Amino acid sequence: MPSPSFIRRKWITSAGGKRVIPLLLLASGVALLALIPLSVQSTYALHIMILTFVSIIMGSAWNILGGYTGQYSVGHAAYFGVGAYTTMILLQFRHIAPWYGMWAGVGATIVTALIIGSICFRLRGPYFVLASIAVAEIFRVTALNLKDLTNGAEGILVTELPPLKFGDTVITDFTTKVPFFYTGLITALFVIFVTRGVQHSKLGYYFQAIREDQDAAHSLGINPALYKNIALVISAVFTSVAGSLYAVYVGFIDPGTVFSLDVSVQIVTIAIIGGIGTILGPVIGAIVLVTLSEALRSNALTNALIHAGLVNADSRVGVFLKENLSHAHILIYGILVVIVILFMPQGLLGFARRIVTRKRKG
Amino acid sequence: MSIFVQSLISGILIGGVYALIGIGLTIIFGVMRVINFAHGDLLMLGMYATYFLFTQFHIDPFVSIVITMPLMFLYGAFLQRFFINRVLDALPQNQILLTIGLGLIMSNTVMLAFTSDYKILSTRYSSSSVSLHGISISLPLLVSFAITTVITIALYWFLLKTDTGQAIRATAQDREAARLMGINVKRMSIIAFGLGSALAATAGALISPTYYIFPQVGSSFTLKAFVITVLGGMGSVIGATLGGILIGVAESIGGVYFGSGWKEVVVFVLFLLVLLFRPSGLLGKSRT
Amino acid sequence: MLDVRKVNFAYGDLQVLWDVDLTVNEGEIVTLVGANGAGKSTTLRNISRLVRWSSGSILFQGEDLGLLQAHDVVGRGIVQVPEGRRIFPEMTVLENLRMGSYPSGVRKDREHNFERAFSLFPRLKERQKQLGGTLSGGEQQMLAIGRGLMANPRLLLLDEPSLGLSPLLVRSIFEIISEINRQGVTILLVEQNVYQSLRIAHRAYVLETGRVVLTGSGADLLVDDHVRKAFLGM
Amino acid sequence: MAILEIRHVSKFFGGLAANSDVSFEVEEGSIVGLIGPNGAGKTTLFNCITGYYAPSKGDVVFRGLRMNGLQPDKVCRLGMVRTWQKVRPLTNLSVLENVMVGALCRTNSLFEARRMAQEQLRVVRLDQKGALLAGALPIGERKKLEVARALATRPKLLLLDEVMGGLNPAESEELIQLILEIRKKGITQMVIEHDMKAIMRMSQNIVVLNSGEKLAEGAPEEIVSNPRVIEAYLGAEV
Amino acid sequence: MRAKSSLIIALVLTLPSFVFAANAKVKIGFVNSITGPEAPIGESLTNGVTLAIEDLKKQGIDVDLIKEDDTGKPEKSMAAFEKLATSDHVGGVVGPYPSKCAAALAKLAEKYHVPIIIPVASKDDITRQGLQWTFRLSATTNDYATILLDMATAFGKPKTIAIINENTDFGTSGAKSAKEYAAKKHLTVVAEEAYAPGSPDYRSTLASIKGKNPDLVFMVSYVADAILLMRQSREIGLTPKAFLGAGAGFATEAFAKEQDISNNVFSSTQWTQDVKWPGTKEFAARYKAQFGKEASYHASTAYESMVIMGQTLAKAKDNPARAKDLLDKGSWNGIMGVVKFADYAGYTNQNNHQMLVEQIQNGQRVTVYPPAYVSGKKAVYPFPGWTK
Repeated sequence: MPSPSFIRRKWITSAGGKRVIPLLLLASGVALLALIPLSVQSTYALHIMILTFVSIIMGSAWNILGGYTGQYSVGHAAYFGVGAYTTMILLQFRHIAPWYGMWAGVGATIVTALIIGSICFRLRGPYFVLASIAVAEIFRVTALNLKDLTNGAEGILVTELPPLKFGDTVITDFTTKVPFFYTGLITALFVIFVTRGVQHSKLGYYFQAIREDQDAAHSLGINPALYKNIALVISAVFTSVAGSLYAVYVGFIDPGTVFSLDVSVQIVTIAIIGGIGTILGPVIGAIVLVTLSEALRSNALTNALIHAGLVNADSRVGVFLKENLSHAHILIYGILVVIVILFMPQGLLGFARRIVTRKRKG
Repeated sequence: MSIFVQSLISGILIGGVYALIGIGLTIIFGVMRVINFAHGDLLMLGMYATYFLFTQFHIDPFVSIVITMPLMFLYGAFLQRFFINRVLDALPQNQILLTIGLGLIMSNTVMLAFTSDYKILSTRYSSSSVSLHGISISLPLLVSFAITTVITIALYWFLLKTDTGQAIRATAQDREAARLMGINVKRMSIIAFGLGSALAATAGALISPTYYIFPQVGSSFTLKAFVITVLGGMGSVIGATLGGILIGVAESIGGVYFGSGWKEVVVFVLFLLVLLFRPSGLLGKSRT
Repeated sequence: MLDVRKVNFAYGDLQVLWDVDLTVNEGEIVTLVGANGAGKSTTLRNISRLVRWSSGSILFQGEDLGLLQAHDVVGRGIVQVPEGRRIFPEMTVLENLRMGSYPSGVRKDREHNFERAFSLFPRLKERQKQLGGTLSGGEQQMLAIGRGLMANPRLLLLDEPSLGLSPLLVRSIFEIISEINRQGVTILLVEQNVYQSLRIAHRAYVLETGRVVLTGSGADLLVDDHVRKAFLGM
Repeated sequence: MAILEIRHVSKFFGGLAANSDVSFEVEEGSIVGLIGPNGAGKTTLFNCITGYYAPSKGDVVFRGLRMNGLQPDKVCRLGMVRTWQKVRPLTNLSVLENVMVGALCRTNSLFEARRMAQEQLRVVRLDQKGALLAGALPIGERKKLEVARALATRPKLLLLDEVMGGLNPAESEELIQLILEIRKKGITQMVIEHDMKAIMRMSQNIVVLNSGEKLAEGAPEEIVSNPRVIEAYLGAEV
Repeated sequence: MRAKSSLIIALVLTLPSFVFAANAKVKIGFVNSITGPEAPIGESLTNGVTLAIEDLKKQGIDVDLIKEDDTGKPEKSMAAFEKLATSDHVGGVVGPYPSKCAAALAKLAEKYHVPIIIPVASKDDITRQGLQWTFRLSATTNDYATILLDMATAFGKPKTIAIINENTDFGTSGAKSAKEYAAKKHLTVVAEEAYAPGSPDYRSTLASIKGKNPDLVFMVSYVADAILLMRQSREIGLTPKAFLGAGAGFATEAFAKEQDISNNVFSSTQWTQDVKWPGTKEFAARYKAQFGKEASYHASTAYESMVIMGQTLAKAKDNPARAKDLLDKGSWNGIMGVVKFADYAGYTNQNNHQMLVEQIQNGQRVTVYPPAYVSGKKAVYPFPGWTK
């Protein structure tokens, strides 16, 4: 009997088929993005975009392990945190600039990932999920308790970033958001291209074969343990870079902000809401989630209503919306997540694709 | 030595409550194969129900269980009927995200209704204790342990002796064979989730006289419930009972000998070790 | 009693049954024979409503089973003993039997049905406290049949009851099937043990790749060349 | 010359013997049929041979190499590949990609793998369907896909587990022809099959398992007239 | 934006400045933890700010208050500040509560030249970075510990101390300060326990502390765990000479109400209801009437911060740069006593706030230290033991 799930999972893309027009679109899109800091004056908008880039990196990184290889880790906070902490510890206590420290973070993450992989990949299904959570929690509690190394719960606050120099020329001193914008943009694009590269390589086929059927893959000469670990390392490295970027940008980390289950869940949410196993899914997920949660947080809805003159700011409705929507934004967020899962199990991208195909057919 | 005994006893007593949380999760997992990330939030709802009944109607927290339990059973049944049942065949990560979303909805709804203030439920006996040979035992904890024991025994009786209870176990062991016995497995799922919710809520009610209540209280219990369930073997009720007590004791003793900060590490390392060397849990049968 | 008319069924896009027609009359033993994958089990699964056919109809005593759910079908008196026994491994023999009489209509006869199961399979009585998963294959098969009888079936669907049993056990299983039939239970049997099943069957259907290709009395088919060819390649 | 030797292989699960003391040899270039009633231990034996289980006792020797304990991926790289009784297509990959995954066992170049895959698809006559998702194929074509995917790993020995199960006579016939073609290419095959007609036509040697033990071995004509085989397969005439 | 604001500065400077013009309109951002784990305390801050807005209105200052939730996360806090500074163009910002958020915003304030008054985030480092646009009203974490030990050594001659703290920023740094200061005061630290908040059972920890028989038990924790710790201390019969609570949870009404366990516990605090600072009593009464609970120091600091920001911006005509100068130079005397943002001991723009110690006496929170602020009732020391 064929697994009935295949009908539902068709949306997960498989490799193949190069198209020129999307590439052109992509190139012009990237060019436009790169021009943003020159034209957009609002640093608020830049801030949101930087956070979006970090989210894209996180979601795409998870996607390589979760989406392509089918290993649903809910413990990616471990890698995010290891990256963030290594960078910040080196910066704060050893005065090593973050663009070097980041690589140390990557190194530490690779070691971490291999250890975690050797433990967790012995398990499958729900056991793997729970083990990944447990590992991340161990990291969080350890970071809390290793006060000498991590400064414990007090966290690490970085007040000044050394300028990035090439020889004696200062390239940027990181006083504005623009360098962070470009760093984020370039890294995000890099992750997307790596994902694309992986998808169109032997590695990608092997990952997907493991996702589809580990035993069948094994019989075709694929060593599942090896390739799962490769996927994990790639995924963890990018997550670690996202962590470093976040830490340097925000300037403060503590175990609760970088190692918590919330971070892991957030990472998974980005990928799933967007659509896993696709290059663009996590990108869409990140854009939608960051924008949406910021819009909800800042009560953009009420402001828009007031601005449009539909609701008077001082009327009872206006006051009610102002007071309550700001309290309810996580509630609304939760409701949206539930709606997406129930009605768009393939994520936004999958949903959009289905509508397009349906239209074409109809 | 007396510190050891003290920790052991308080560990066992608190472990009883943990056991209830774990049993609830294990029943849900056993029947549905869904990891319920909203389990702690169900517990939180139980706490608020207890708090509400206590402050509004002056019903003793331990007595209010008779109201909270059936209420939360119905709530859990509702969740299963309208939400969880829809994703039973879905990808596991979607199931997880759904329960996470439901948890967010629960905790934030409660926050809107009750504000995010810490609520303290103070009864006459909240801080009283009995002393035995220099070992002090919290009275409310003792009572809650007794109630836990009664509920657990009642639950065993239900699962082992009644038709519905056996049908739930049958559904957990072989869903299709259960259908062939004329068991309505959808209804069993609803009962199982209701039961899981009711047990989580009861655990919430039982610790509310000695604990505190706020909308986000659930998350740490969700994690704890995972550990307990895996430790005992996912789907094994006896395992969850033992797992709960084991975690209670491990935390308590770990707190003394490794320091309070590291006791969580002790628990999670224990958890990983079990996952690695006995992934089916201490008492779980290995499943293929 | 049971009327399967032009039933088509597909798993996803894979069609397994093609216009299957078969009837079972009250008091009969009817056997379905055919190669693996011919659609025998799938036919039973449709009758039990574990799955739903895409076209055609299945009537039981005039009632359209398509309107019922699996658990209702059991309440009507159609009980399937599934392939591979599907014993609840972590329940005792007694509990497994009890589950057999889960439908509310048959609980009152539980004691009587225990007696019937134990008299057919004295072995089960000895083992009643033992966990289902620890029984031997033969015992599990007995338990599966015993469990099926607990629901006062009027039509018993048996899916490969002799699978994996030693020849001696196979013989006694078939004897017991005949005995159950003598007690008034109609039986629809799926078997790969062609000789034995045809021997006890009143009538039989031969399925090939989801189609009924041959039908007749058990005795006739037993000597039918086609059957011999189909299953031994002679 | 024997390409595969099964020497006194036993496999226990708990106390239960799924295979006990099975021994036989597979001649290079031949087709060996493995038959027996359900639950006789045929698939378990396949699993022991291809590395999914380590035999509890005895040895599996492939081209002079003791294979016990080698993981399936190593076994595949050494030139022994199996198909599955219940087909296991990589459902969300295309037909071509499924076969490419097999071919990637022998090459790192996607281009080369694609070429090899197309070649194998032509062999099983699925070359027109390469772009379809594997999950969308009907059962007969899925079986062929599985064979193509296995062939793409360039095996010396191909183990086919009930490759004709659930097929209609025309489809079975097609597969029989396919298996005979494969033999012509010098690839040894071991086939689990219920369709006796097919087994008789294809095999040079037949091994019969019953209750985990080897019941008989021999040429097709011998097997079909062996009373013990008739008893095991059709049920004893008491 | 910078060009625009310098234009405004020019305008302001050339025009004769009407200080306190009738119905001055000012725009203030308020970054607070409305949701998330810090929400319970965020609520106190919101309430304090609500009262401040009312009072400012009475003074003829119309505040266009823009509330932003930071959910207790630094990056959200930053987003809120970016929005306030660049799209809402506020004159100044009050908040946020968690130290990690405050630390992040302090840097942004510097970047955008928008003054921020931090009411009660207590991490020392925040005002130790030489930042010119960040002002802090409350005393720092360090002070929570020192005032208590000062008091304990003034009242008696304790020799040993046990430190219990929750494993959070506030808890860890509070414990660190206590340890350092204990050494100065020649107290031996016999036990140090950092626990993860939210565990229902601290009995084993407390039992092992009891075994060491310390004179002082110093605790840092929020309200829920404060009650839990004291309940379980009572259960196991831990009886030191004094229970010292470093603010937060111990200085709350909820804790005080638990008379069985809260009686005679000391707590350091930024503010008490009976302290002789102008307007304290009225504020406390109004707060209680309006919100149905007692005001905490979180509420009073938020209130005072908002009042200061409102008045300053009114004077500065909603001009951030001018407001910053006014904050630098100004001095206020309200419910938090005299407030002056000064540079001292490595701090920049830090109000050298006088910490207080309150003791809970039969459910009442009474100011008992320093002597100058005592309003009547005397401290009970040593701890007389548990009531049965």
